[in-house]
Amino acid sequence: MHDVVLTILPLLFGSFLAILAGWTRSALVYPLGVVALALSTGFCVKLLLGVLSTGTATYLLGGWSPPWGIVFVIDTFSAGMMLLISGSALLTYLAFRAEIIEGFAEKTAAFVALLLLTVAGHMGIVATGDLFNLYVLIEVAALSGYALLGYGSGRAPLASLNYLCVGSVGASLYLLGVGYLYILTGTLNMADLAQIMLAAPVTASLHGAVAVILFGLWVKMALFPFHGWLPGAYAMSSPVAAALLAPLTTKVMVYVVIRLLIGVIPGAAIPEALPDVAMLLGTAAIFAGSLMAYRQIDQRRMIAYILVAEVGYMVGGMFIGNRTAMTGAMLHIFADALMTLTLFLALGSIARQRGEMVLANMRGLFRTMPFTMAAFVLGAMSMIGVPPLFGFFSKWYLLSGALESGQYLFMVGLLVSSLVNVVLFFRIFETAFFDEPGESVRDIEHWSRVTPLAVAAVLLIVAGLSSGLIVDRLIAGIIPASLI
Amino acid sequence: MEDFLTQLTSKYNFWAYIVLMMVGLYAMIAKGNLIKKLIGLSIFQTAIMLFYVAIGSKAGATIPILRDHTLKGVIDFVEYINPLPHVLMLTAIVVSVATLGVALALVLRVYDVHQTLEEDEILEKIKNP
Amino acid sequence: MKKTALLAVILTGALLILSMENFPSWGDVQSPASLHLSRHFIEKSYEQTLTPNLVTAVLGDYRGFDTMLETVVVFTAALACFLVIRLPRDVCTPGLFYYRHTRTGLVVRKHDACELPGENPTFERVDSDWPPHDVVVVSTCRMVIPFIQLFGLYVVAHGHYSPGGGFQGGVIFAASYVLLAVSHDLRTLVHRLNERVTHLLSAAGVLLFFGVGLFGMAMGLNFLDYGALEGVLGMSLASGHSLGILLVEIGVGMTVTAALVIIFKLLSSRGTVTEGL
Amino acid sequence: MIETLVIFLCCAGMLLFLGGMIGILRLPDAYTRLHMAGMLDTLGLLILLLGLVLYGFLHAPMSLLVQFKILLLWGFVLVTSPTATHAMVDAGVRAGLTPWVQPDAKRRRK
Repeated sequence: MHDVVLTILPLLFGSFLAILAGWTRSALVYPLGVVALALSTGFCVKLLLGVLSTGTATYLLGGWSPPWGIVFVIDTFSAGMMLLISGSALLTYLAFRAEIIEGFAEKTAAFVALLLLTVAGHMGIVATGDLFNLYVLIEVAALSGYALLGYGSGRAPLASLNYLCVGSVGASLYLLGVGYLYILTGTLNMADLAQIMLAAPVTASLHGAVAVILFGLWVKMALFPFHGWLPGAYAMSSPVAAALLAPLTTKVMVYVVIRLLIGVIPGAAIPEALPDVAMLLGTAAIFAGSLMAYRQIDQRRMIAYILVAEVGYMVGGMFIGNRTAMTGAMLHIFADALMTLTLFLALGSIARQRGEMVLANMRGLFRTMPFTMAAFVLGAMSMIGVPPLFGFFSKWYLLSGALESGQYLFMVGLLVSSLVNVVLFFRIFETAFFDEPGESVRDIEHWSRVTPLAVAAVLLIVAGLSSGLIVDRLIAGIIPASLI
Repeated sequence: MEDFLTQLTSKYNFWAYIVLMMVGLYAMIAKGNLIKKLIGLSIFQTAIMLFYVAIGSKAGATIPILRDHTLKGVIDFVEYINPLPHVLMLTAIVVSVATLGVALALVLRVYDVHQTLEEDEILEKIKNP
Repeated sequence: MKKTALLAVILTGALLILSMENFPSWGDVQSPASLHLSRHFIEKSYEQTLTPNLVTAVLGDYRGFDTMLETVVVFTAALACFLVIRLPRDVCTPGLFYYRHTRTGLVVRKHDACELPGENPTFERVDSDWPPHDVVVVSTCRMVIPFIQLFGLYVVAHGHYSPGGGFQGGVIFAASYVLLAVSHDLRTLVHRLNERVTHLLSAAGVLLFFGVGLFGMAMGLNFLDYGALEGVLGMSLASGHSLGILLVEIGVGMTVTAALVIIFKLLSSRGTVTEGL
Repeated sequence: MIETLVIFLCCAGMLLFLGGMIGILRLPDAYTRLHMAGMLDTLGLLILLLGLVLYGFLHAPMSLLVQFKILLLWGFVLVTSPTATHAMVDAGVRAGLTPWVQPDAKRRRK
């Protein structure tokens, strides 16, 4: 009965306890985080199984029924998202054990607490069925994210401050849009709102409300003209924060937009020009992201620019307006999160051994860190879209969806970005495979780092092979029948 | 023209918030000093709070605290203004204060690293260290 | 840059103005916003929660989860400031340090104090850039601070009947500590409320809120359902809700006080939490 | 009779506030402006609040608590406002701000 909320409560509870423990028994802090994340992941699995067998789960917080109180609504897709978020956070947390314990000295407790809070925030965003609650959760997730990304020397604080300004504007615009909808309908609950909006007259204000909400979320998800904060924030920060947040933040925002599009906002309320603008921005994001990724020297920055292109995939996919493309966009959320996780985990391990992540520092890695590089290759292949891996299937859905609707420019974008990814990653493979490692290089692969990475990489293959199952069980039931 | 005037007089609350919000947005985009950008952000968020609080108003109604004499009888919803936007804005105010606190902390760190708060000077220092 | 900014701002403003065409006019009693949810809140919340202040009732009870997250946001902000700007304790703090001989009033200046003398009875530390010890200010603030704190407690506790609640009361309470730091110096504040205490207090406040929610779950109801407090001390359902709101507001007050003091200490001392302002 | 007194007190309070405001805008340096703000606002508030107390006493004699609270408010402001002014002047002196002197007086001193 309490499964829905029990996925989030261990994280919140763990973060408060981490602070208490940090000032009394600091050795307990790291295990506390492991327990909290593991409990959360366990409950996510239980919730997913429950939702798969009994259908959508609803939880009334405070016991007040929907329009008056706040509810959590979990369907199969969001249960999958919850599992993805908590699972990837757990893997990151386990893989970066050494950094978390040593790297923050007296601040480990604060770091762990913030990490748990940001994961809780992201999971809450997925779970909540209330528009305003969503805003608060976005801020919980973002605020702790700013701190995690801003910790560090050099340009990290500036990049994080930049992210904070852009992110706050995005969230504020979302809040404004919610206010518009509240004026027009008098409610904040998503299901209630969907019903009222179906009957409400379609006016300029309704269009304005939808446009402002989507605009705010686009800013938050780093869609092309608003992507400026993303590469800096992920490339400058500590590897833990980047590996934790890169798979989550943009994907969760994409999830919110998809949820609003298919569950709340009726088609008539979307301004006519908006899908075209979205397609344009999505395609531009793909081209610009790939182009700028090509010019980067720092490898984390390069992958961050690829992320910008990936956001373009998903935004394009959801606004193409047919079932296949929407399925592709939803599947790509999972695929992109897993690929990013694998790549950032591998880069984190490499950065621990080799320092700065430039191409010259990656010589001979295949010889000294074979397992890490194997996982990196799998992640990169999936980014490129090589068949048995997860990334191929979501891209396939996106491509065939675009073909159905005749969005040829978008298709070209997808292919070009795949080609650019080939060039980018093979550049790395070449350096890492053929060049000799330096004399003084002594790389260590510890099992505690390799295991989470291997799990993520194997998941890429497993999920790729079972992507038909994922589409059938998790995604197909969620897309409304009206979308053909 | 007359239509415009009625719009202006009956919905001046929305005009006020839009003007205030645009002032904040302009400060965020055009000002070079990081602190001024943050002031712009605060103005931007305050404008949204103003907008919400204005939704709650009702002509001829009083603050949403029940008076003694209505506690026992029937409560007429016309007598009290709408409490929900106030609740929401209490949350939003707290959030914006928290954001400002974190932003100022980051600004302190930025100043420690770059020894200036002017954006163009920081960019200059990054390019030619 | 400025012209582009101006153009963008004007365009956005124009679009926003165009989109307010169908909004109800100012103070409209029949607008959807004042009918659907808020009508229910105004008419039903007193009998359900026994709280005349509708804002408190909605904030603490109907949207209690929002309020909990809001408290978490404040808690997060304190942690974030701590993580970002707190300097490690063992780092040698560069700069000038002043020590005053307590008997003679002689002030000694020391460069780059790596080893700060501990509790030395003959010398006391003086702030280098803010030595306010002004007798008028100090004695007035000493007189005023208890009243401010009393008022803060009143605002927390009286939130059911008048404007107020945990956030407002917590801010007032924190303001009294800020006044202490302004009128005396930061070390006086740190002496009264050291870092450990403030951090533990901020976590304890959120935990109190959380505990009330978990109590609901333990009694077989949903998370944050204050109906679980029914029967405690022989209370009715509605007064159980009222008590729940009060407990929650106390938790919020603790967290807000502690978090604001933490943020103030860190920002004013630039992360050293020894001297500043 | 008392009504007239109330009106007189309120108007006098407002007038003092007005004077304080003009002073803040027009006087030459920080110290004189603070002087204007501190002096006139404190006195103006005292007179204004006295007027309000009388008014409340006249129209709602049962709510003595409110009148008492208003008087408490006055006491509070009477203590804190000059302290704040004092602290600011103090800070100004410490920051090295020299007070404004009339130009010909300066010349005479030379």
